[in-house]
Amino acid sequence: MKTQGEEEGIRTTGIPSEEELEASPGYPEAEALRRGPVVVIECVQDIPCNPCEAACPKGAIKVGDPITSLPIFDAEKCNGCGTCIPICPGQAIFRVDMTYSEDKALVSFPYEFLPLPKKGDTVQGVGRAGEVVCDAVVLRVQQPKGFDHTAVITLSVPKHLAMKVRSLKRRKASIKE
Amino acid sequence: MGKVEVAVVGAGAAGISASIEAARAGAKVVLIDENERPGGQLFKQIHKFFGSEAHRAGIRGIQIGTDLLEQAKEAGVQIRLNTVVYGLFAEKCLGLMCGDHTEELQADVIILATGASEKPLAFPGWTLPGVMGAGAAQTLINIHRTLPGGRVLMVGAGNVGLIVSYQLLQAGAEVVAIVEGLPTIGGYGVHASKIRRAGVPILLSHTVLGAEGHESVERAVISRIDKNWVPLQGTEKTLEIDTLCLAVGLSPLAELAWMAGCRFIHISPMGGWIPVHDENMQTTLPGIYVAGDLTGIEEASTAMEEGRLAGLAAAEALGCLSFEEGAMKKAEVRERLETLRIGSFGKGRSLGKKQILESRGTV
Amino acid sequence: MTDKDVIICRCEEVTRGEIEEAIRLGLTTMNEVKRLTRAGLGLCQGKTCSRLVADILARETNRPTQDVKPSTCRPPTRVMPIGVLASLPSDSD
Amino acid sequence: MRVGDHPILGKAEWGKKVTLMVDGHPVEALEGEPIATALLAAGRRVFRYTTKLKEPRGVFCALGRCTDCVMVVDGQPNVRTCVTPVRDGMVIETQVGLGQWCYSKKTGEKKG
Repeated sequence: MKTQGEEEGIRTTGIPSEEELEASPGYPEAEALRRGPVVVIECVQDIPCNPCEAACPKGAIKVGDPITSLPIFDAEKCNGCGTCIPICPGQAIFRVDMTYSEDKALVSFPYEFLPLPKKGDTVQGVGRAGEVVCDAVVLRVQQPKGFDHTAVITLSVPKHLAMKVRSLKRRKASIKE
Repeated sequence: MGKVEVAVVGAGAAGISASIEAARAGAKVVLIDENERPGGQLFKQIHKFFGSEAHRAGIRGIQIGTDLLEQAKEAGVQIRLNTVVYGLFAEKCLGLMCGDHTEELQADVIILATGASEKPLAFPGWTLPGVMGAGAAQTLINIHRTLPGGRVLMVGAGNVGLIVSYQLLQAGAEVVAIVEGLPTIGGYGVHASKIRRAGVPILLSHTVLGAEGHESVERAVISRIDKNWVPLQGTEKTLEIDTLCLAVGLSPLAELAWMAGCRFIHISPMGGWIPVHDENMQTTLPGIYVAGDLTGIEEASTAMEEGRLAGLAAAEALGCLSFEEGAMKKAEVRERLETLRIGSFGKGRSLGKKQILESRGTV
Repeated sequence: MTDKDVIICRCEEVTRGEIEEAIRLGLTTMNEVKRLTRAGLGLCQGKTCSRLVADILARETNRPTQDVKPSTCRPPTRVMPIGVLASLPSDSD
Repeated sequence: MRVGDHPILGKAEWGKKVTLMVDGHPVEALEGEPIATALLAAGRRVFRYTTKLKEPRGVFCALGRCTDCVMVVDGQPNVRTCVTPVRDGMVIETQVGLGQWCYSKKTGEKKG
């Protein structure tokens, strides 16, 4: 067991730290982000898990052997299709498109709460700690059968917040009988 | 007295898997469960599982449960529900109770897959209605679609506490906070990240001092603790809640194995007392096998593989599988089991399992 | 409410204080604690409290938890109506 | 509160409605569900009062093990409500202490 002096990071906050993300082979380089839509894999622990590897039609994600290895992301091969997003059991894969417009970027993430937002809604984008980061417009809500009830939501957010926004603020569900 | 080749006790992840393998090999299998529905905890697991394709990663537990039951049916497993195994007696004889009716069932091989139960945590007010096991809340929301309350405090940041918190949010409740006595999150970070994004704070080095309320829980007092678990004065906080869930660990449910006279070993990180077993999942009593959480707390994926291993070994012992066939199939399962026990999360379990196998050789 | 008043056995409403007091009389096993305090002798037969009692017993007698053996496991494993119990064969060989 | 719609499980397909008599008042329940969830959905938390301290108790394990949720059902005390399915017309009473064996309100016959 680690001691109380442990550095801030996923084991002490539930949020991967900047250092952990930078050190993760699934986290794309800034250069790759500038080129077009790519996925951002925020997987920083050695969990025995590899469905992302098989899910990628481009072979851009490699876990290999042992299965606890962190996924290695090859931005050259990634076309930003996002097939891996709903597959990840840890919901740790996102997609960022920095090239969307002059001042806006797109952020896509898995979402499993009701009510689902609708295309065109203005919602609050939240960061990794659930903190409200900005207003954002819902550009797409994908939930085909193959996603098995995990929706993938795409928001347009101010470009400088693209690496901060990772979900949207849950609205109080009205899901009584 | 009824007779059967293989009696499997507990129709959860391990028990169904064991039944499938034994029945596929040609054994006559009866799978017994005290509940109205089979599946054990699988149908509460509405999240996608980790692992590899062979472990059915990316598929929700509820789907895996449905598929397993289908396979069991195809394999010819006889499932007896609403049936309590009230005792395990000499000559591998099980005492069964179904409603007001009792009977005895004698088996050539018994596979115990009775799972685990939630560990309690005693504090002032823990007997108030509204204080319950996290597993209880999970059963209520995911099986019976009924919320036990609207504002929940979760105690424990292991995988159970994290997953059930997330599922409470999905069912429409608010989770006020997760408190955890340890200075680190025990469960997978990705589970913690999901609920942090959903706005739930995780308070480490915190404990619940008490639950208060008139006829049911209305408040909980929490406090920071030092590394000796002593509450730090002045750090108390009162949270308005109506439900307090305990997710402070599981312990193996081993009553039948104790009753039978199996030898046990105590391994704290695996949940406490565990029936000693060999690499075929056979206990110290010939013909009595164990699988799943009863053999040390792990997860559904490992329970399924252990079940398969026990089922194959049972079939082999009955002569339904040749030595070569048995050896080959068991090796495949063991390899899959191994991969689930590597990495920093699996290390402790891997060591625990080794300790169990080693103690098998010593008397 | 003090720590001593915390209920340990939910069925028989036995407190931590009562269990500790019993142990101070010299009890060392789960079976003894059960018989003297009734902790674990209620409707659920110790399913919830036995771990808590074992922890208290270990701590009060300065032993590691693994030195405290659980109390004897006897049938039935679940609540059984007395009528059903009475209908069982008298000798289960 | 019932979970009518769910992001993963979809819309609930509720069973047929039945009526329980709980401490003399009708309570709606859904066929096939355990007594305990019907009571929780109706907003009830207290299922019994203990023998010594007369403390309220409710659902704790929801698995039929802890016996905290027992009530007097059709005249029979100590019935685990979390694993006992509802039946139309079932007579359920808050259990006080060890409960009392009663005559069945349904059949008029002595229970047990």
